Amino acid sequence: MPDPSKHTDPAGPAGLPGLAGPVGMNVDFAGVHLKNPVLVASGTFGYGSELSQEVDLNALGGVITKGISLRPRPGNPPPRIVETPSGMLNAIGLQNVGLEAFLNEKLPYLRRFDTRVIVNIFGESVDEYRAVASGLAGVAGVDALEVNVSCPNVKSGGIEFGTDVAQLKGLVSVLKGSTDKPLIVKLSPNVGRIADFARAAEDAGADGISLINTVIGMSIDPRTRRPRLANGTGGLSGPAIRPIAVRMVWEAARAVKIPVLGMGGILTADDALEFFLAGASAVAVGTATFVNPRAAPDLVEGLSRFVARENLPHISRLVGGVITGNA
Amino acid sequence: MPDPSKHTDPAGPAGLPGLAGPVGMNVDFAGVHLKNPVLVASGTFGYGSELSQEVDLNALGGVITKGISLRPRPGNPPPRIVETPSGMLNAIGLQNVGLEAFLNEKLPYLRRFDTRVIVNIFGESVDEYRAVASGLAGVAGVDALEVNVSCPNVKSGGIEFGTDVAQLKGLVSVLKGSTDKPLIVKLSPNVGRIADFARAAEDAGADGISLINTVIGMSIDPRTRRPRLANGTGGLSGPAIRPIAVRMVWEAARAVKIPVLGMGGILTADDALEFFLAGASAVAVGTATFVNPRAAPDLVEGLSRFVARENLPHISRLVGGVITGNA
Amino acid sequence: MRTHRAKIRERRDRTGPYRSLVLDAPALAEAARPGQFVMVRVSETTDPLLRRPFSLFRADGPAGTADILFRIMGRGTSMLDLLRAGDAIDVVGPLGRPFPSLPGQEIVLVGGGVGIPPLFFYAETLRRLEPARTVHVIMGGRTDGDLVVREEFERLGTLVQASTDDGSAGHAGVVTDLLQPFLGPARAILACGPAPMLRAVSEMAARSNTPCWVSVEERMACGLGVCMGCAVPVRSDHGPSYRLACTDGPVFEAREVLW
Amino acid sequence: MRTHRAKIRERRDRTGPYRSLVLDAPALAEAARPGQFVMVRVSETTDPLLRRPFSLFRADGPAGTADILFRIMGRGTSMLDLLRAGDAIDVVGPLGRPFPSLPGQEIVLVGGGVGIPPLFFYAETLRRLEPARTVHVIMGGRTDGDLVVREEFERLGTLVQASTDDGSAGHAGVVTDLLQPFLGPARAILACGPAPMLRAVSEMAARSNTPCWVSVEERMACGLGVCMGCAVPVRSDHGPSYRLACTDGPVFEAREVLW
Ligand SMILES: Cc1cc2nc3c(=O)[nH]c(=O)nc-3n(C[C@H](O)[C@H](O)[C@H](O)COP(=O)(O)OP(=O)(O)OC[C@H]3O[C@@H](n4cnc5c(N)ncnc54)[C@H](O)[C@@H]3O)c2cc1C
Ligand SMILES: Cc1cc2nc3c(=O)[nH]c(=O)nc-3n(C[C@H](O)[C@H](O)[C@H](O)COP(=O)(O)OP(=O)(O)OC[C@H]3O[C@@H](n4cnc5c(N)ncnc54)[C@H](O)[C@@H]3O)c2cc1C
Ligand SMILES: Cc1cc2nc3c(=O)[nH]c(=O)nc-3n(C[C@H](O)[C@H](O)[C@H](O)COP(=O)(O)O)c2cc1C
Ligand SMILES: Cc1cc2nc3c(=O)[nH]c(=O)nc-3n(C[C@H](O)[C@H](O)[C@H](O)COP(=O)(O)O)c2cc1C
Ligand code: FES
Ligand code: FES
Repeated sequence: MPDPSKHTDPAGPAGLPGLAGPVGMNVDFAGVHLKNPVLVASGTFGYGSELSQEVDLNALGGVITKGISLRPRPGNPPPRIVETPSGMLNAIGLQNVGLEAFLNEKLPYLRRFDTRVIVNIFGESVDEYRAVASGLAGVAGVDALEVNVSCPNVKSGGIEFGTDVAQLKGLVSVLKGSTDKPLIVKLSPNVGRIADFARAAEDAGADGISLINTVIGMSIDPRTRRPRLANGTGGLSGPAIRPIAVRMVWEAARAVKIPVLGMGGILTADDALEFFLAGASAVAVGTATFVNPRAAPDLVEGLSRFVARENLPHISRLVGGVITGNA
Repeated sequence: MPDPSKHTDPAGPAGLPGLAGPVGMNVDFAGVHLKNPVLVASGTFGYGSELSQEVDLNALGGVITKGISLRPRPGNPPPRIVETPSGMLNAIGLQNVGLEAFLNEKLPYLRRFDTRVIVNIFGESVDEYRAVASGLAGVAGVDALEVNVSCPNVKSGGIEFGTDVAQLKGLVSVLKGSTDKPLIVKLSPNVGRIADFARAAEDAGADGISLINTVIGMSIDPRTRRPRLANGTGGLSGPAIRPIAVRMVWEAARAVKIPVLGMGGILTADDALEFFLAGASAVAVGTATFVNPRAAPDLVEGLSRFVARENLPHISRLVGGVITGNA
Repeated sequence: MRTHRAKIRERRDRTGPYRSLVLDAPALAEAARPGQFVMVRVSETTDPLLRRPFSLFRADGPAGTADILFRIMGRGTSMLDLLRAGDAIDVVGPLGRPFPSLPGQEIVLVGGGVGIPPLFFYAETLRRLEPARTVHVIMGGRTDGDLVVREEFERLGTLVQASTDDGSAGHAGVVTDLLQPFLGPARAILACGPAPMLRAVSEMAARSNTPCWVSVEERMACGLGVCMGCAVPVRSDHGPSYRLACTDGPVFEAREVLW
Repeated sequence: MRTHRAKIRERRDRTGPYRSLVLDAPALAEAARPGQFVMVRVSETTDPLLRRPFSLFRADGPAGTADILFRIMGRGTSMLDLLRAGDAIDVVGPLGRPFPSLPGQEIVLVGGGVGIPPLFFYAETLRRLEPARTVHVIMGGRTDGDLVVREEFERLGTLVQASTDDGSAGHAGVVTDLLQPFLGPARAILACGPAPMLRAVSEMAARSNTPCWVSVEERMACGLGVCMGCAVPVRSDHGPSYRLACTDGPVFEAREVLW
């Protein structure tokens, strides 16, 4: 059973200036005070400015940026996306502006809002990860780092950091020493036992974990006989993977004491509630934003309504509350 | 690249009495001559007699039975199924009539048809698996065994045979010594690197592999706060998982020389073609039968039409034919 | 072959959230027996993926029509509600075991909400075959809109009593409040409705030695006996076990079912 | 706010598999510029999941209407084809950068199939602002049904030439066969259609120093610049790189694009 005390601090953050959210929705996640437990997932909300006409960032618990690497990356050739039943595959190839341009051109915009900024980072070697983390250390306006470990370790033969417990531990330990920011480790679902990876992240010093990243998939066009993505394989996201995500959040949350950020196919408040009950202290909206640009703020409203309707003193009361067995 | 010679024998089986299928569709799979490469997946077609009004079994390459254990099993309490986006979760709990009743009451019916019968087997210990395999050894009308390894090894702490390379190898070696039938090992998708498990099965003597079994998932009802399945978690099947299945078939087929039976979310001929191109020599139809009871025979027709339209000498020409890179 | 592409001949708004459809499906209409059901595909896409089970509400062999009556519950039934006369739907059936034919006995039909349609089919069929047989109907629901096809039952000449939770029509309470006078070995109960209702009816029947059959609802993936998804806990010679709602049922002898 | 719930005011069958919809969407109609597009949700379920991009085909600010014209291609467009006047759809837009306004020059619009609608919007807008400007239209398709809105272009007073692959209407061949007489620095080409056509047009424009803009089609998940799915390979100061069709485009200077 998850330790409820780790998930939130109902009394605390409501008192912080500028962080008052709707009653009972504020959450302390891995040392980051969120006005509500709804974030937007990395890679599905750009750098935060693109949807300014549709989404008031002040309404969100936080924004997780597109993954940032040390240098800019051009990404993969098109086609980069293909629709699948109730989901989509993407092979963006981690296109991003690079650390420097992020700090100079993207972060200042995000800092104008009363929301938390979590920077998603990645690299192709431990050194590159460390360089990005160091480059963000002490930077005002960056509230936490989310480490995307679904990236092949080029130096050690291309095995993903996130699919090897030892590599994951090593990476997280190094990063923990390179930053003053809370460290959220984003787990890959492409593993056998997710609990092992959750524990490895915790043991190595992670302040929180997030999951799930996309599930590796492939789609082939029988007419051209080619993969529908130029890259061959891609990452599956969207409602199709929600049952997998809920199960993994449930398994991971029971294995660790650090808080869990749940995501994977969330469209509506009902979907998000599955993640809270499974043990997530906060949730992120990903692919849903493509379908409904206002998916994240709509989710905040939907969850507030649920909390009110069920007369819950605080949304944290749901965390890990799934009733299994015949209780 | 898969070895095309392993996948089929275009000249051979067409000459066998009673096995002539539509031109260019017959396949030699792991030593089993199939009149066409379309089977029905274990657990989705009962024991073969239930759909006699809708499906002429003579039209199918083969029938894979519901998983059989040594003794009858009652299965899990309801609810056992729940719909998810483009998929479903099931937790049937491997309900089955047991080996003896299968031999006496179910097999005789199947033997009346000109189709191949593959018996799906499982157990909770190596001994139990062996007992089922031995009980089927030499039985006329049983053309091959498919080993469901997604079953916890009760004796060794409940880890699934199919998610631990060493356990998988051990199990397959033992079974190889207990039966004269071709052995098809059905891989679990709930692992990190599927290629490792494919190779382990091959090394231990498997004649073929089949994949994917269902992906573990969970669904929670926010109103009751209980899992929607009485069992808590269940297996995800249907179109939602197809991109995962195609990717895993592609990875597994490149790793082994033995043939691959592909399944996971196949509804139509276009879906099945993805599996052939990814490296499968034959395919199985699962959840689709629930949506369209005639899904399997319709698939045979759809594939025949494709082979004819594309002027292919034989469907095996597609196997592993996905073009990756810029060729 | 139990798969049919059926044209909708007529669509009707019933009370409250209830709708009925008359389907052009001669083979289905010919074969259908009261208590059997059909699996209806509500969408041609993969979401929702699975078919939905509905009891047959009527069947007219000579006319070649089979009817269903449904309540708008969730996504699937909302999509069905969009269909209009002239549209075609994909139906599998008839499936499952029908209610028993019970020669001679007075029949007591006990139904709640979406459990009412198969009882109407039973009553109508019996009226045609044996116009003189006494048929009692006890129907219940949350509110008066749930007393669907009450008038049709009355027009058939059955003796109808009704209850509603909110007292908006009939007795304020539940159907079992009305059942007592109809118990006894000379009558036979056929019941269909929510599980708590069926359990209560079964218990009253058992105590009073009234023969009783219930039609149960369980989540179904295939409706055909191949997925083993629709397990119903039952008493058997070797202790508790499961039977399949779709092929062993949906109609079971009440004393067989473990509630 | 670029999200709109738009009522369909009118639906029209066009030639062959083409259809058009007039949408009640005042804010969209007011903001729309030729070359921009909308993302349309074709289903309320999760299959198909993603919105589909369609160019704006017309917009009438005062009337509060915006139109799209589409070809039935696959599942999404087949679902759109089921909609009727009175139904409402969920639309995001206007999105992307419009075609440039090109004061003074003779305009040459080159379009193929589903590339024609945004060119019509351009021509209509220009006619309103500058009735005297010379506008040439070269349209192509596989067969005569693909020469959609040809008559509307003629009614606008533009000078239309057409080609079809099968020779069923106009010149038997491709649009570039007709383009030669219209090249040169004094004119400007705006092109929209399949990639091979755009590449050929771009090359002819480059060789002849004709200013040229192309509107490209790329698979889009969001249309909003947040998924980075719609990469278009372009020349840049630091060598080849990618720009986003949805926010940097869909209209690009032809010489920028790497085919
Ligand atoms: C043998 C049988 C006969 C039935 N006959 C009728 C009938 O004649 N008329 C009628 O209106 N309904 C009938 N039902 C119930 C009907 O199948 C469900 O109401 C329907 O499937 C709901 O679909 P949905 O997509 O609208 O709801 P969903 O969105 O899937 O679910 C909405 C609600 O319906 C419940 N539900 C969903 N599926 C089932 C199911 N298979 N069984 C029971 N509850 C379910 C869920 O628990 C949920 O509360 C019958 C069910 C069975 C098993
Ligand atoms: C900026 C832009 C503007 C467009 N404007 C129009 C327009 O005005 N009228 C019109 O009819 N079509 C237009 N299209 C193309 C239109 O988006 C596709 O035809 C549509 O998405 C197909 O959806 P579907 O579900 O019917 O097809 P699917 O079943 O998804 O696919 C069927 C076929 O369409 C192709 N296709 C699917 N999506 C796209 C896409 N995003 N871009 C290109 N090809 C695609 C596929 O390769 C496939 O061959 C435009 C596309 C873009 C990117
Ligand atoms: C187009 C796209 C781009 C993504 N880019 C990143 C990324 O840069 N870093 C990362 O950690 N996750 C990335 N993700 C994964 C999402 O953050 C999220 O974990 C995943 O999509 C599951 O959630 P969803 O189903 O709600 O989309 C991306 C997902 C999509 C669809
Ligand atoms: C209801 C149900 C029961 C199943 N039972 C078994 C089983 O007994 N043994 C087994 O190996 N696989 C079983 N499976 C897995 C299927 O054979 C198949 O591997 C899986 O469903 C993926 O294919 P699909 O998406 O086409 O259904 C079952 C699947 C379903 C849906
Ligand atoms: S619903 Fe599949 S066996 Fe009953
Ligand atoms: S479609 Fe998402 S960035 Fe262009």
